[in-house]
Amino acid sequence: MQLNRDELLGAYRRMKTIREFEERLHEEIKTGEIGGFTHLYAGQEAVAVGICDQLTVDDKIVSTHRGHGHCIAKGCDVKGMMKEIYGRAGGLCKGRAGSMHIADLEVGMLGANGIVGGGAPQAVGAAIAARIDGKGRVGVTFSGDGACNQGTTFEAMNLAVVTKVPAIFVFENNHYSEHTGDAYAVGTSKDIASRAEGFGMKAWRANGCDFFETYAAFTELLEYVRAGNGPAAIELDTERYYGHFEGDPQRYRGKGELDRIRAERDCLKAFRARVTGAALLTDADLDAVDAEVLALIEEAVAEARADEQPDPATVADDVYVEYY
Amino acid sequence: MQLNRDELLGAYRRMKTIREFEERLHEEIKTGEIGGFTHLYAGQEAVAVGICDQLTVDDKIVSTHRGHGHCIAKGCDVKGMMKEIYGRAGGLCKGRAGSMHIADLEVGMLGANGIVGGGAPQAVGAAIAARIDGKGRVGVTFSGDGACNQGTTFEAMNLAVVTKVPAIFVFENNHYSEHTGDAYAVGTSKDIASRAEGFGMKAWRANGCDFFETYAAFTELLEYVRAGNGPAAIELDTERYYGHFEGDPQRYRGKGELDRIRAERDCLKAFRARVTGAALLTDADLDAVDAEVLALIEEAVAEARADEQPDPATVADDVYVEYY
Amino acid sequence: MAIMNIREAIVSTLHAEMERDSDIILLGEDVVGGNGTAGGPEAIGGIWGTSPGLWKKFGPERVIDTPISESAIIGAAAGAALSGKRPVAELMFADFVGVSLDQIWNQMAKFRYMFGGKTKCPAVVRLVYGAGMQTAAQHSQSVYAMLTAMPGLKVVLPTTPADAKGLLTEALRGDDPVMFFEHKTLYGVKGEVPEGDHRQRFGEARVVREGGDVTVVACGRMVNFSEKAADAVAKDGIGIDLLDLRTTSPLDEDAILESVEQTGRLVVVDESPPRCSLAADIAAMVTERAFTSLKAPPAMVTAPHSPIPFARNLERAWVPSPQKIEEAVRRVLAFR
Amino acid sequence: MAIMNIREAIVSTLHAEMERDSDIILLGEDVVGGNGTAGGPEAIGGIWGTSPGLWKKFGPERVIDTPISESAIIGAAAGAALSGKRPVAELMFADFVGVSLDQIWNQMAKFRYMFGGKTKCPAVVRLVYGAGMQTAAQHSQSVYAMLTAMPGLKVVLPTTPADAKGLLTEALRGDDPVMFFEHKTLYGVKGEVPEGDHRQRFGEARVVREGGDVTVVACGRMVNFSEKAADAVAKDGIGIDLLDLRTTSPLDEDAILESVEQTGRLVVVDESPPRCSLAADIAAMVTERAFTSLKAPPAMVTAPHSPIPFARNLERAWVPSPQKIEEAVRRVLAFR
Ligand SMILES: Cc1ncc(C[n+]2csc(CCOP(=O)(O)OP(=O)(O)O)c2C)c(N)n1
Ligand SMILES: Cc1ncc(C[n+]2csc(CCOP(=O)(O)OP(=O)(O)O)c2C)c(N)n1
Ligand SMILES: [Mg+2]
Ligand SMILES: [Mg+2]
Repeated sequence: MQLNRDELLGAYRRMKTIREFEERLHEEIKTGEIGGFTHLYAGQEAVAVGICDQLTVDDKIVSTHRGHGHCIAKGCDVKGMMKEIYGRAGGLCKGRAGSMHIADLEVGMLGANGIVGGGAPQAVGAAIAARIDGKGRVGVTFSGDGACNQGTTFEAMNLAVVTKVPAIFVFENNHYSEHTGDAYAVGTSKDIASRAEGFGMKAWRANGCDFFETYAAFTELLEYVRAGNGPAAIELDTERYYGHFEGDPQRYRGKGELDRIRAERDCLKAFRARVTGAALLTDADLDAVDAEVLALIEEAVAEARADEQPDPATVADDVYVEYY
Repeated sequence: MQLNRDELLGAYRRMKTIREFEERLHEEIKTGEIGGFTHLYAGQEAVAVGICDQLTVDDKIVSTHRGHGHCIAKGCDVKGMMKEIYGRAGGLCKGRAGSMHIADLEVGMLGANGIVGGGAPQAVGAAIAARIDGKGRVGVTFSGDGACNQGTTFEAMNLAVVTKVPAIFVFENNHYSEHTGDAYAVGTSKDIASRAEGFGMKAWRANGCDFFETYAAFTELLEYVRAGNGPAAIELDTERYYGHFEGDPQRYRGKGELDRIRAERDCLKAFRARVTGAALLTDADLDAVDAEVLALIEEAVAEARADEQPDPATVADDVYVEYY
Repeated sequence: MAIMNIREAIVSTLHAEMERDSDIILLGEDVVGGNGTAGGPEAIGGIWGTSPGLWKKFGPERVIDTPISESAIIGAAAGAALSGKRPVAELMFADFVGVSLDQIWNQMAKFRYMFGGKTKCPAVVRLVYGAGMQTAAQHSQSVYAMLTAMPGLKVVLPTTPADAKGLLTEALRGDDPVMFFEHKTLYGVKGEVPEGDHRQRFGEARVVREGGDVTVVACGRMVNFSEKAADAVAKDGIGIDLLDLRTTSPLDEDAILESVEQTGRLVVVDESPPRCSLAADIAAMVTERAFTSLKAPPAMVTAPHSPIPFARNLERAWVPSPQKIEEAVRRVLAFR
Repeated sequence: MAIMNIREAIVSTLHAEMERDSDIILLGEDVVGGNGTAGGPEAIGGIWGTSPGLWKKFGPERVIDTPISESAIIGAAAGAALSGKRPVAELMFADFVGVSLDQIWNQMAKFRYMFGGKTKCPAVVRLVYGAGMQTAAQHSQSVYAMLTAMPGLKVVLPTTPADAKGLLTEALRGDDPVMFFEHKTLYGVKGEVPEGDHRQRFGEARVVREGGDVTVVACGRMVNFSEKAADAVAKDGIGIDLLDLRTTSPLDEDAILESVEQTGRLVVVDESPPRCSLAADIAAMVTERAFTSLKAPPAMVTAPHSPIPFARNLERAWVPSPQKIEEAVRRVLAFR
């Protein structure tokens, strides 16, 4: 893998944008202005970016309840997202979606999903469409270690294998589904990916806190799938830095666990160390990105706060394209 | 495995009863007197009997749309079943169930099921109950090669592994789900059992047209599960002699396929050859059983035809135990 | 005009529309049939025979046999629809919404709204429904009320070959998710079908007959049963306005109200248990909007609050019968 | 009498009943919580905090954490119920009936009937439902109408701590499958709860207040909103008969009819879209059975025919408000 300077800067910018988006949301939520459930993606950035950076706008992704990272990585407008989470009229989905249902079909992001496992078959549908279109496009679904226990996820894997479509199953194993550990909830002889193998799918595994490892594994996988070999899966070992949702007291964590994963398993730190170590980028390059990103998030919040609320008279609009 | 004379005769009687029940139904259905869908079990008898003969009444089984064999093997009253299929008042379920929903909880038969995959989680529930009761009982689900693609079946396997309950997954691979072959519809790196292994379950495999092989494999499995080692699975290679349901023209079969499987893969013939060959039973012993069975089925049909129809005034009875 | 039955109308419409629009794809269990067998693809189609020849003509990329995985079937249709295709997903029995409801209700139906009106999900789900073939409790249900209740879905129930063509064409050219119900006892019903392009707008009830004394509203097989009841009371000079809803969502409220304003008497016939039913829906709507026109309380002819039994005579007792419809007509007429 | 909130009433009832009856078991996602983590079991319970201490007291065989597999959860409950246990299965959000409906509708609900009345399925499904917390389209729905429509199920919706105890106790001692709805905004509602054995029969509406001018029928959070409306109109001397249904299946038709026979005016309030709704169900039933008593058409106050939006003000516009109930009351009173 040879990423050029722009690609490296872009990847870093996207990971950093996700991180700061989430860190800032964590603060904003305390103000009480943001309602509903918000599930933060901080910690898992290398997965979303390592994967989406290799996709085109015509490749489709289907996301989860923890979708901000996938959205940003796939190219959703950050300000539109912030407004959406604030429930504003200018939100990416006019305030109807909130954190849990953000979608932007124009960038190939078919939707976050409040139903765990809900997206997996949809990615197979996107892959069915992609195969017909014949341009080597793929349909990607992100699933957590919890979501991999839903019947829909299994059915989707089987359907993808049977139909041999270019569907990709990305398992983000952050080791928790809500308050329960994967050690408890995932019945397996080995890991999640091995269940995909049980369906006859080729599977990759990588350290999801390492951008380069994730990127490289996915490069191989994507080449395999784009070449028409049928579906594939990848399991990424990753970490979430915050609670399941904002408000979670996280008493299930081990002592010092959060400090440890922040210290040892931080994709941003690892990225910086690697690219500066190899003299691909300088600290100054990255600091400049950091500053830009912080400014962007600052603006996004300011604009979201200033944006107007949706018009209540529109509450029942847009249920149908046409309803006679 | 040492089965004594009575056990051998009993096993043969049950297999033969299933076979003749089905062969006769195949004829009866042509009269037009039996409505709805009837899925015949003929050909798969060694599976139902090889397994249920090792269960007690307190062990529970959950069956499928192709349930007659499981019912008979688990001890349901054959005449009550025939009346049920005829939709008569004296049917095992008062004519409400028909072929597809026969149940008899008194013999631990929790129900045939019209929903493919519907029963698997229920067997896990029976196993949860069995573990609490602490008497080494098990919950068994039968699933076809088609049913093994339903999300519920996967969820049930995972739940059983996670909770380590004495649930047993019996996969009857008769190579067809309706008109589609398992070669097409089952995504797998190897076979159905290997998917159970992917969940971390111990799995057995056997020739489901051979009573003795099925019996022996299940003996091992049952010992393992009763000993508290958690769930297990077994895949049985078997054949169905009739169409998916009565009326199916079976154009998906290969040329001569039905003749071949009747000739080469008949559990009754194989049983007879084996026990007479080993001088455990004589042809006369078995012929006597055949005659008894034929008489029983004859009576069952006669009584079913003679039985009265349910009283239409009862159509809405028994929806609740109590509805105020 | 050609004479054909409902099954043929559906098959020929699928052929014609798939030819016209290469975005239309079909998926379901045994929609090809024979895959993975010695007989090979299309050795035999699905059990309802509603997709023959499609695989041969349009190939395996557009006509897709699936494993028994209804959630994945509907979910794949949803994802394909978001990706520019017009999928037709088949549920062999409508009762299987039990294993796939989330993808219908929480996914397909909600995308457009949740995503701020910026997308569409033009998927058609074909559901084979209804009692009358002794298919018992889990294969005989009429789940249209449940889906009618769900914002975002359109619910369609043809009762004639012409409408089967017109409504299916409309479904395939529209941009919203459509639940297309096919009554298993009606596939053989014959009738004239317009040649060429024939679209039947949703939300326009079919006036089956006009009689002026009592308004009878029905859908699906109950339309045919209501005709029998109308014939029976006609002998006594009683005239029925019979409306075949064609679609329950959208609902042709105007046609119903117009008739009730004349007759003052309403009977709603619904092949389903009574609670939160389409019968109640229509009776309540009419009462709210045409209260002063009503000369009698709207009567609801439904099945009892019970699952559907297997035995032939029990099933007959469960399904609303022409006799029960006739009784209801006479009851609302006798009301003073 | 102890003062506690609905959450506490549920937790204490579960503790008491599980102690009394060793056949009661509990299963669901995070009903223990902390399994497979450094914190260990019960490090933290489910997100609604309705099962603390149960695992510690009754052990892992009776209090079972499950993977995210709702079909398997409900199916396991069904199978355990057929095997002599009394399972309580938890759906973290009622919206998840989408991924588990078959086990509720085609399995649990139908066993007794299909099997000829020879069995029972005493399972309780706890469903957390309702809008008001900005949980948006897939986590806010009130699916009670869908389940009320299904023969074989009982549907229960407590609105007070006393009823939470009484109805849950009744559910756990009865022999039929019960859908026990807990409104997510009502957990904190406080009130007096009778000590000791307290069972509340199903099918007996609670008379919240008697006023004689208009009958208002509601359930869940809409009871509280209706009280506000009743307070508002009371200032103008208008008296409301307010009924809290407590259970929608069975339905206390008698209490509703009795009140309507006096008032002649009915408002039904329902936190759900209008089509095939509980509001329609009750309006139609009352019209059919008390037509001559009605002085005005029954009014239905429901949400619009749309999914539930996220934004706070949109969600407020979606949920039937005290104002809308008040308007409906005034409308039916003004009707001539
Ligand atoms: C069908 C369904 N069941 C349960 C939930 C509640 N829920 C939301 S997120 C979650 C845990 C998901 O875990 P995982 O898939 O590992 O994703 P993560 O939260 O770790 O990103 C649960 C149980 C849901 N939203 N949908
Ligand atoms: C959920 C569901 N989907 C589809 C069907 C229709 N159907 C009934 S049996 C069957 C095939 C089942 O195949 P398999 O599990 O191999 O069992 P077999 O018929 O071979 O015994 C299908 C598709 C059903 N009853 N339930
Ligand atoms: Mg996780
Ligand atoms: Mg099979």
